[in-house]
Amino acid sequence: MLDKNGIAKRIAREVKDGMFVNLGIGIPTLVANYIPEGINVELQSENGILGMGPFPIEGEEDADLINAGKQTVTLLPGSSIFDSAMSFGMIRAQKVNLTILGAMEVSENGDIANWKIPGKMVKGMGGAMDLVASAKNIIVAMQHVNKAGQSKLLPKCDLPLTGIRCVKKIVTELGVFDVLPEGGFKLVERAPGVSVEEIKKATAGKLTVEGEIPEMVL
Amino acid sequence: MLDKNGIAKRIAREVKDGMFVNLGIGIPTLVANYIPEGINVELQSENGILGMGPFPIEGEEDADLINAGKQTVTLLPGSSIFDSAMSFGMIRAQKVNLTILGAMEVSENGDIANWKIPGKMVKGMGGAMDLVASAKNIIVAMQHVNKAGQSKLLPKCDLPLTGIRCVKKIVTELGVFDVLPEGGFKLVERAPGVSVEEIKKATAGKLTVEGEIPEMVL
Amino acid sequence: MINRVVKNAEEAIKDIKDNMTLMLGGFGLCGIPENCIAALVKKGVKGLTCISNNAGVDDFGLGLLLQTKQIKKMISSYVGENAEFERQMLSGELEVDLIPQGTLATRCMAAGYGMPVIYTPAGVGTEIAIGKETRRFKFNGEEKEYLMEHAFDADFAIVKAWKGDTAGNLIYRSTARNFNPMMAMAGKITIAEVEELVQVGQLDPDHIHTPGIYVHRIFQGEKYEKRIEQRTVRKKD
Amino acid sequence: MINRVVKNAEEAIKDIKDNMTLMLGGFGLCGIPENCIAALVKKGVKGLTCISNNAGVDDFGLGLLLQTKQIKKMISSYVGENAEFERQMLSGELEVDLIPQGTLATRCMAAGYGMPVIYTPAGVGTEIAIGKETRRFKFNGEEKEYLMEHAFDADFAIVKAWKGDTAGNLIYRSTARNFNPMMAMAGKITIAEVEELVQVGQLDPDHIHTPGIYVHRIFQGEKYEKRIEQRTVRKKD
Repeated sequence: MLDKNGIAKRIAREVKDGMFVNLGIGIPTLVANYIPEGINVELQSENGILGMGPFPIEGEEDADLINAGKQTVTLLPGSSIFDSAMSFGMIRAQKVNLTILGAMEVSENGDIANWKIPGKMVKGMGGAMDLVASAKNIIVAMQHVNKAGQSKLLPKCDLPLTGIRCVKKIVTELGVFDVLPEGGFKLVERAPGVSVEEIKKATAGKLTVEGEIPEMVL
Repeated sequence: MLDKNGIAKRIAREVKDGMFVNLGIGIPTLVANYIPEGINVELQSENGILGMGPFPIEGEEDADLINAGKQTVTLLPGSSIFDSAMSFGMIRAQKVNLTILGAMEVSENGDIANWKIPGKMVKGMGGAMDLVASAKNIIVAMQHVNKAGQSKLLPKCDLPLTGIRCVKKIVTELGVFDVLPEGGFKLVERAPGVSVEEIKKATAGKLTVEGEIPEMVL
Repeated sequence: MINRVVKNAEEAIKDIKDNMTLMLGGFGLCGIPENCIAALVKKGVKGLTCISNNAGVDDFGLGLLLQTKQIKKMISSYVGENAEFERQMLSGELEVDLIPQGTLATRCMAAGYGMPVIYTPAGVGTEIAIGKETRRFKFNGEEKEYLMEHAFDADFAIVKAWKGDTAGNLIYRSTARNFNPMMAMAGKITIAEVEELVQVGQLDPDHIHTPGIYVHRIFQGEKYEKRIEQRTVRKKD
Repeated sequence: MINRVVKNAEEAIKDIKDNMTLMLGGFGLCGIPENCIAALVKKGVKGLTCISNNAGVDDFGLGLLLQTKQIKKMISSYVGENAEFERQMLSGELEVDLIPQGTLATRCMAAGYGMPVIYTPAGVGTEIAIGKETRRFKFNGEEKEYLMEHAFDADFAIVKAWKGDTAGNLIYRSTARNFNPMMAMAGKITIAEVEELVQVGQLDPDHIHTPGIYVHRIFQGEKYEKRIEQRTVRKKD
C-alpha cells in the first residue's frame, strides 16, 4: 500500500525529460519532490508561471508570487510570468505535455469528477475543466476508495463531471491503472504488498487483469 | 482649393483632446503636424505603437522603430509597444477613437474602396479593412477627383470595397462633407475660393447643400 | 500624452452605481485592488455583479463586500475558503455562476480584443455545457467539440498593478499579474490602482503590460496589506 | 530548465521540407528572421506556403525566397514595394492570399491560444467575405456582422527576437515585436533567432514576451543587416 508520498513518487516516473507539466493541488503537488535528477521539466502553474520552483525559504515569501493553490512559491532561473489568458491559451493549444490532478471519481471511459458534491461542497472547478478538456496526457492521483469505503474507479461517475473521456492513467494507494481506449481499467502494477484480489474488491468499474501483474519497486 | 497640407490642417480640427487616433498613409500622416497645442492625443500605429512621435532627427533612425507605413519614427514619453494581435484587438474593441485614412472612392452610404484596382494594382489591404470595420469615427482624406478627372464621391463604389457604411466625414481639396446616415454627402464647408457650383460639378454622388455654406478659415 | 490620473480610490469609483457589473483583478488575494474594494465598502453601493476569479476570504478581498451584502451575483471559477460566501450561496441570498478559469480569462480577453464570442472545449459534456451552443472543430489535427462562450460585458474593470504612469500604462509584478491585464482591456471604464505612480517616460515602452489606452483612471493606492493566503515555506538546506 | 539551443540557422531549419507551411515574423523588413531566410535560400527547399504580413523587397527579406522561386503561395496583408512579387503574381506563378492585417494577426493568435476559429468584422461586405460563414453578434452594445476565420495551421513558425535565453524565453525590441509573438505561439515547431542569446536567469521573468514553452529551437543569429525600408528623418530644431 502506498502513502501520499508513495503515489507521488510513482507518478514522478511518468514525467519524462523535456516535459512541461501542470500539477494540481494535493498529492500532485508532491510529485515535484520526486522528479529524478537529470530529468529536466518545467512546471506550469495556471495562474501564470512557467518554471515554478520550490516553496521559499522561511522569511523570503513574496505575496506577489503564488501558485495555483495560492501557496507561496519561487521562480527558477529561466522562468517566465504571463497572464491568465495566455496561461489557458497554452493549455488549450496543448503546449503543456502532462497534467496530474486529483479526482473524486473516475469512470471506465476516462470521465473525471472532482469539483462538486451537490448540496455539500461547491468550491468551483478552478482551472480543472480547462486542463482536462485540452491536455493530451492526464494522470489522476487519488485514493482508491472514498471515506465511506466506496470505490472511486466506477463504471460511470455519480458526481457532476469535470471532463469526459480524458483520463489516461490512475495511480492510487493500491496500484497503477491505464484507462483503456475501449473503456475499462487495466491493472498495470500493484502497490507493494497489495494483492490483485484486494484491488479487484476495491474497484467497481470493469477491471482488466492480464497475466502476472508486477509489484512496483519504488 | 486646398493642397495636401491644407486638407491635413482642416482634418486636424476634428481631433479632440483625449483621443486615440490612427493615421493612415499619405495625407493622414500629415495631420499629426497640425494638431493644435493643448490638444493631447495619442497616435496609434497598427504595427504596435501607442504614443508615436515625429520622424527621428537625422542619424537617430532605429531600424526596430517604424510606423505602419514602414517609416522610421520615434516614441514619445508615455508610449507603449505591443504585438499586432493586441493592436488589432484594441482597434476591434473600439478603443481607438478616430481613424483617418485615404480612399480611392467613397459612396453615398459611406462605403469605401482603397485597396485594389483589378488587373492593375494589388498591393493588399494592410490594416485598412480592420480599421474601417471597427472604428466608430472614420474621416477620409482624399482628392475629390481621380487622375482621369472622375469624381471619387460616388453613388456606388466601382472598385472592390474595403468596408461598408463606415465613412462619417470626407475632406477633399474642395471641401468638407458629412456622410448622412440616410445616405448622401452633405456639404459642410467650402475650401477657400471654391464655389458650391464647382463642388456640385465634381461630385457624382447625391450632394445635399443646405443654406449658406461657409468657406473654411484655416 | 493623455493624463489619466485621479486623486484616490473614492474619486476613481465615484460613478459606480447600484446593480452595475464589475470586473475585479486578482487571483486569490494576490494582485487584488485593495484600495478600490475598501472604497466600494465605504460607498455602500449595492446589488453588484462581480466578475472575479475568486471571492476573497471572510475578512479580506471581495469577502469584505460579501460581509456587507453589497454583492448580488458572483461570476468566479473558485470560491473555496470563504464561510460567509458559502452561507449566502446556500441560503440563496447570493447568485453564483461558477465557470472554468480559462473560460473566465478568455471571456475577459474576448471583450478586450473585440471578439463577441470564443470557443473552448472546457466544460464539454459537463453541466457547464447545458444550454450552450456547441460545435465541432478541427484543431491541431484533432476534431472535437467546443462550447461557444460570450465576451463579458462589464461596466467597470478594477485592476491592481505594480507600477503605472500618468498616461495609464501598467506593469504588473510576478503572479500578481494574473487576470489584471485582460480585465483592464475589457472594462467599458477601467480603473487601475498602482503601488507606484510615475511620470510618463519612466517606464520602458517594451515592458508595458497594459497600454494606457485601456486605462481610464489611475491612482497610487496606499497601505497595501498584500495578505498571503497560504504561507508555505521550506527550511534552509 | 529545458535547453532549446541549436547551433545555427542551418541546424534550426534542417527538417523544413518542400511544400511545408511556414509563418515568418516581421513587419516590412522590421523584425524579420534574416538568418533563417538566408538558410532557407541556401537549403533550396521549394513549394513553400509563407504566412507573413509582407513579402519583403526585391533583394531582402522574403524577396530573396521569391527570387529563387521557392515560394508557392503567400498569405499576407500587404505586398507592395516588390516588383518580382508583382511579376510572379500577375503571371500566375505565385498564389497570393491577401487578408486583412488584423485577421492575419488574430488567426495566428487563435492558433497559439487553442481557439479553432475567431470572429472579426474585418472584410464584411467585401470580396474577402466571399465563401465565408457570417454571423451577427452584439458587441459593445452594437449588433453587426462578423466573419468566421480559422486558426492558421503552420508546420513551422520562424521568429526573430532581440534577446533570448537558453530555455527559449524571448524579448523583442520596439516595433520589431509586431507579428513575432503570435507566430511564436502558433507554430507546431517554433524557431527563434535572437540578436543576443543569454543564459537562463539573465532575463527578468516579468519582461518575457514569449515564454520558452512556445520555442522549440533558439540560436544567436549573426550579421544582422536590419535594413530600413523608408528612412524618414527631420532636421534638428
